[in-house]
Amino acid sequence: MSLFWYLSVSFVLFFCGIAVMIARKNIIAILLGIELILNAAALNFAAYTRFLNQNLDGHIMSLFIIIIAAAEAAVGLAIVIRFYQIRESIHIDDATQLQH
Amino acid sequence: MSADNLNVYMPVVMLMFIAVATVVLALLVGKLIRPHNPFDNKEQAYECGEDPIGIAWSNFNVRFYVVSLIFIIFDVEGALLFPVAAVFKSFIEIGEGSVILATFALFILVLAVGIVYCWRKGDLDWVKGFTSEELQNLSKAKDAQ
Amino acid sequence: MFDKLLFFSSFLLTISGAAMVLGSKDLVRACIALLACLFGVAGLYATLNADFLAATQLVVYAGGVVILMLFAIMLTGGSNNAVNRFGINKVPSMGDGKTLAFGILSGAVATLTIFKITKNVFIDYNLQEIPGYSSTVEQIGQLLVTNHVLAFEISSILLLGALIGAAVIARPRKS
Amino acid sequence: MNPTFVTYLEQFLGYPATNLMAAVFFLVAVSILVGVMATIGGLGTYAERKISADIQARIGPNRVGPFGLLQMLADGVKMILKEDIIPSKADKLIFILAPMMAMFGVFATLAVLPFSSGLTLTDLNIGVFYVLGVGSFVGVAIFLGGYASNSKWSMLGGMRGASQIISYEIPVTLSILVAVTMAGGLSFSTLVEAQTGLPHGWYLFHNPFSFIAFFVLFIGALAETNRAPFDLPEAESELVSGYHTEYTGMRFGFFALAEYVEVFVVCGIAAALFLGGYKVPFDLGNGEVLSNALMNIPFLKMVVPMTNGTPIFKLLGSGLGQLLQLGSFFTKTLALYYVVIWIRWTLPRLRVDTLMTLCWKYLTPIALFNLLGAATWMVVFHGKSIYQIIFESGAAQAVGGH
Repeated sequence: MSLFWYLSVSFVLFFCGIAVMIARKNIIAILLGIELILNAAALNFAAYTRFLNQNLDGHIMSLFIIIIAAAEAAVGLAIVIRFYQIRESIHIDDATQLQH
Repeated sequence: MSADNLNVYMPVVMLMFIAVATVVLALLVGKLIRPHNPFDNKEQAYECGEDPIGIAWSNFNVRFYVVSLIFIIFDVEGALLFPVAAVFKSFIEIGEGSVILATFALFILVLAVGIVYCWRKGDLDWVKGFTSEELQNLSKAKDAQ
Repeated sequence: MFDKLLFFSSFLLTISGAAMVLGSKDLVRACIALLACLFGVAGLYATLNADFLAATQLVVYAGGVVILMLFAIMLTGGSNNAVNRFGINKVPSMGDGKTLAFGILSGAVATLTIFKITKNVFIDYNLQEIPGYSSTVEQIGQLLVTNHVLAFEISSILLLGALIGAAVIARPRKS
Repeated sequence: MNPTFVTYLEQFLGYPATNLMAAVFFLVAVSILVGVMATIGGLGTYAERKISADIQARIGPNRVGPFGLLQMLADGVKMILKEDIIPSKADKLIFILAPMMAMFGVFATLAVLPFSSGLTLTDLNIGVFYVLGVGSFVGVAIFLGGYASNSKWSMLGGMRGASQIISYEIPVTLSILVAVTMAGGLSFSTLVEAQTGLPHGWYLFHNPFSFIAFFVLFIGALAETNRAPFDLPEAESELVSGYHTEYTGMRFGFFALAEYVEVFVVCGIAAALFLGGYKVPFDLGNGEVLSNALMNIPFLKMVVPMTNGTPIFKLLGSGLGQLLQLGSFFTKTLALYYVVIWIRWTLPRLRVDTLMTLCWKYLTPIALFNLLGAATWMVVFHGKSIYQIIFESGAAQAVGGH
């Protein structure tokens, strides 16, 4: 398997992520899209490590991307839940005010 | 060659496949011999004999979320600690034990601060205890009745 | 032979999972599609000899993020279309044809832009497969406590910040 | 390259197996293993009923087959013959998917379980971590099973089950980290080979911290497999039957089978990490000791011509060694399995708030500081166990005194 295949998977993931982020009106669905984009980036790092250089710095990068994705999901969903407690909605168009 | 290396995943893939195939096969074989006689009352969700009211997909306690939130942070911590723990012994053998212990301990202690914070703020309590004021108010309300 | 099988099954799982996240009408099903997609990515990591990353992917996503998302979906009203007191759909539609078309268009533009930038990488480089390494766990562990020790320690502070911040935001309040 | 079941066979073949041969070997081994595991799962239900009967001074199943041993087959046939009901309001796709996912998560963990030094299907570098990763599918499956039924009981059971499983994963992970810190590797062969056959070299008795870690791991494993006293997701007195209230027939059967196999798997992991796993006392499992002993028996020497007889002895000794290792592993695992069932019929069920208190206020802090303590012990005593410190350094002093 050549690098091309891995990069093509990564492109598809990135494309789906961007499309989900823009097409959805539901905040949780948008967070799903962000997870896809972060995965595309992490996969790219691992693929470049395999094909371009032997040292594992790329894997460390992917590891930290996964960690940041988890932290992002935790804080993002906490904000969604708080927003739901205030407005009883998770429609992105309802999030128009910075304070309530 | 990488192809040889990947052979170690062969049983993993086979087990995953067989586990799913067993379920599908058993259900397909069962379909040939088991009775099939559905009617409305049978297909209702069980609610102690009453007709179900509303749907079950409704709001739940935020406690579930807070618990899973603390979980995911510690899960990620575990994922980061595993490779460090795996090299712990070899670092001791080359005489760098105190260095890696300091790294290890700092990482754990920083996260221990997190759990202490959540403990103090009551996020670890499943049922928030009542304060003495609230208890008094409750008993007053009871007396008024 | 087996490496190709592993690669293409993971490839199909990833691509179809991502497409289902994009196309699904139901939020919980989109979440399961995300799980399938991330599992496929873990398989791809395995074909890249990144065994530790594959397992981390499973531990963090399958065990953590997806459960967190499912909990968040249940806490924000499930996946029914009940209307709240403001007359707004509690769980809004997953987007209609218009937003979907716009999303796909802008996604294509963004992806192609990046494709254009990174094109040189796999045209100019003389790519050959580097022989696989035996174990990445020890090497990653060694890197984490030597070259990347600052990142390792700071990530604990990041996690602490995320824990405290999210706990403060999501904490149930007495009204 | 990691040792697998096929590399073990290659030693006897004398030449490396091709990919196709490896696939065939693996397929046979995997099929046998799945069959054995399904039987163990079935026998688990039988053992549960027999032991509970014993504890409550009853007889238990005794009608089908000798001692009621075929009861599990009768149960299986009954489950296949039962009508399969899917509630009309359920989410049908997820309803069908949930038991599959539970089976998937549990059976995939079998790939790295170290039955013996040769019969480990594949000894991945990431062994324990892989088990944690794949095992977390069970939590998702339980949540989805509860969600898809669209019944209030199921939903509550599913939410409780998922939050309980993920909560107790933290103490379990931290306790596994104690063993990893002491052995210096994640693969099961590293973890098991670092211990000895006799109890003084087990990680259970390595230092005080690992002693505590084993019990934290065991309690956490009970909760992760939803066994009593932590069987809140299926608490019949308050939640009807929990997340599988709406499941009938074989679909329920798969949830139950997955649970029993998972209990076996976590007992096996606890045995491998802290009780010496497949190690046999006096290094008998190695095979060389046994084959040397066999070669010295004069009777056999006469029967088998010595010229081409040596490989046979080697094969015989190795095979016997593997059998001893299997026996050692299964003895320890089944002993833990018995304790799990014993606990179920002894202790009352916890309340949901006490459950969370136990996990977050007791087990997690204990496990965290346990891990720190074990790491400090490793650095201060250079990885020596209590036994080594007391006896071997004492012996060295005695020698030095003379």
